[in-house]
Amino acid sequence: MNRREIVEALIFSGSGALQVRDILKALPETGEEELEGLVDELNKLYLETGRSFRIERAAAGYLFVTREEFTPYLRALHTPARLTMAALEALAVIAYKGPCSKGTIDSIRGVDSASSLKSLLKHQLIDIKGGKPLTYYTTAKFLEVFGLDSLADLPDLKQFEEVFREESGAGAGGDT
Amino acid sequence: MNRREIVEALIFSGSGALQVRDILKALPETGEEELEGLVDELNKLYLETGRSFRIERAAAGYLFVTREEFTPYLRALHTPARLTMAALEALAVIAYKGPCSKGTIDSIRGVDSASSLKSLLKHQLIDIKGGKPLTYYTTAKFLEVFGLDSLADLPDLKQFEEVFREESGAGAGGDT
Amino acid sequence: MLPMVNDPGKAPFVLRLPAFEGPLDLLLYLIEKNRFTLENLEVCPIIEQYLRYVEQARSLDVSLAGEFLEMASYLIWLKSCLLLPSAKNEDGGEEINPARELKEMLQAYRAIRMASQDLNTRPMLYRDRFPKGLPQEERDVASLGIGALLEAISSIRARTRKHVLNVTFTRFNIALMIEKIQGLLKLKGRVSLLEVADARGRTELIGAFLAVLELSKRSLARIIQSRLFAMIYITGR
Repeated sequence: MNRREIVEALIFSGSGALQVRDILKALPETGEEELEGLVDELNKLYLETGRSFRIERAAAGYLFVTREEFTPYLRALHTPARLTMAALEALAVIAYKGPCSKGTIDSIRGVDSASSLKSLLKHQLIDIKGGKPLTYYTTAKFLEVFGLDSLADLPDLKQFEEVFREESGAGAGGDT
Repeated sequence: MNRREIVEALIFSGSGALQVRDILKALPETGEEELEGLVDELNKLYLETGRSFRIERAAAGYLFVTREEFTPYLRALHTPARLTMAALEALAVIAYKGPCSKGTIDSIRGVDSASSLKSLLKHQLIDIKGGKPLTYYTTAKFLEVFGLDSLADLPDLKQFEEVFREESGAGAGGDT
Repeated sequence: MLPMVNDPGKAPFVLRLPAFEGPLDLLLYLIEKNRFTLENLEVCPIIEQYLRYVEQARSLDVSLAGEFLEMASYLIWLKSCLLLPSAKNEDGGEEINPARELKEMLQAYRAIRMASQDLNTRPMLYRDRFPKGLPQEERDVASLGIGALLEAISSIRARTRKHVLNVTFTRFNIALMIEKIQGLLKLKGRVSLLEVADARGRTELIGAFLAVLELSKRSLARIIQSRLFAMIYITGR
């Protein structure tokens, strides 16, 4: 198998920019300069065969991007809203606690939730209620996204123990 | 710009399998069969130019995946998913029986499935529906991971029972 | 390369017991080993063997999941049904037939087991090949379900089990720890750092250590350590 194509597969399957050192780790006996040459070859090949993407160098690594000419068509595709795990945590706290302040959310999560709240607001999964302090609550869109009729449809936390109970309590089951 | 390359760019920029209907929405005046033809052309081109990936149909859409030959090299980069046989059994129950409770899964398997369910949830192969009891169902990601277009693509469970009966029939003669 | 395949092979049974997915798996293994099929199944010898194996496993101190024992008691009940004349229906009627219930259970399980083996033979993403990577590790809102919320809660719990203690002991509750040490000193005159922390964990130990430093700074206690890495003792002044 060609080394050039292995480099392609590595960058292709990586999430985010794949670090040069990670590529070199997966491909011993390849130097950084050689790697650069292989990426150049790939990009030349993509250009020649009219591919809609190329490999770009960014943040000490490589990643695939689509060529600018195609951007108008990609806009037609609704870009899906994305949430980080941190935002999901904040959302879970608000859904289960009901309207609550940033202070409450922060203390339950043990970390600052400012950017998570911002992202949840942007995606209209939560909204703000005035007052001192401000409180956050889940919206109708939240219910829609999670397929719930009302917050009462959320499984109660006791039910959820059937799967997420503490590891130490999982003694009886013979199933790992 | 070539329509084929627009299709490529669309699928390329999607996260997970891009639904056929989303592609067609972004490319009016294209029919489903035509789309299939364009994807075939792209795959042929990838094969001819030695690309390390191809487009695959799954979960009522299309997604890019790496070719199997490259997997050994990619394992260095990704920790491969490991599902235990127990988790696969629980997954099979949920896929075949449709949304079902932990009680149903446990009684069919004859063992507690808590840790299997936890691992399947973590891999996003199943999700939970609220209610009493909670029920579990397979996700679109399940279809993606196993390369199924829909649950209807699974072999008939009866077929497995039949195999058993046939064996039984054959066995009965020799044994008495 | 398939870590999940469970093939009941030739190795001695005792060693393989933990490899069975559950009692139904073990029963199917015994049935195959005896060259029975579900159609011509003779229940009694299988019950005998099952009970013998469970007994062996217990005598060898192999830890056995509760389900194996539950099945054992069910099989004992089943056997007694079969031995009782009343359970037999002369004209082949089908009303009470515990043996058939067992067969159906095994048949349903075996079909699922075959289905899971079928899943396992399919080329799987993240195992046999990989999807195109995403720009970031984030979840698509459209793909979210309740499972994601519950997982988020579980992740908060896993993390805060440590963090809460950290916050309580090192930042806010040093004052409490100081009080506790002073109480212990009054009671005993001399305590070890481990006693102060109740030997509960690193975070408590750090909290206790900070409290002791604070006491020493305020000239309320003396710290004694005989040599490097030796146990630290605290005495009153």
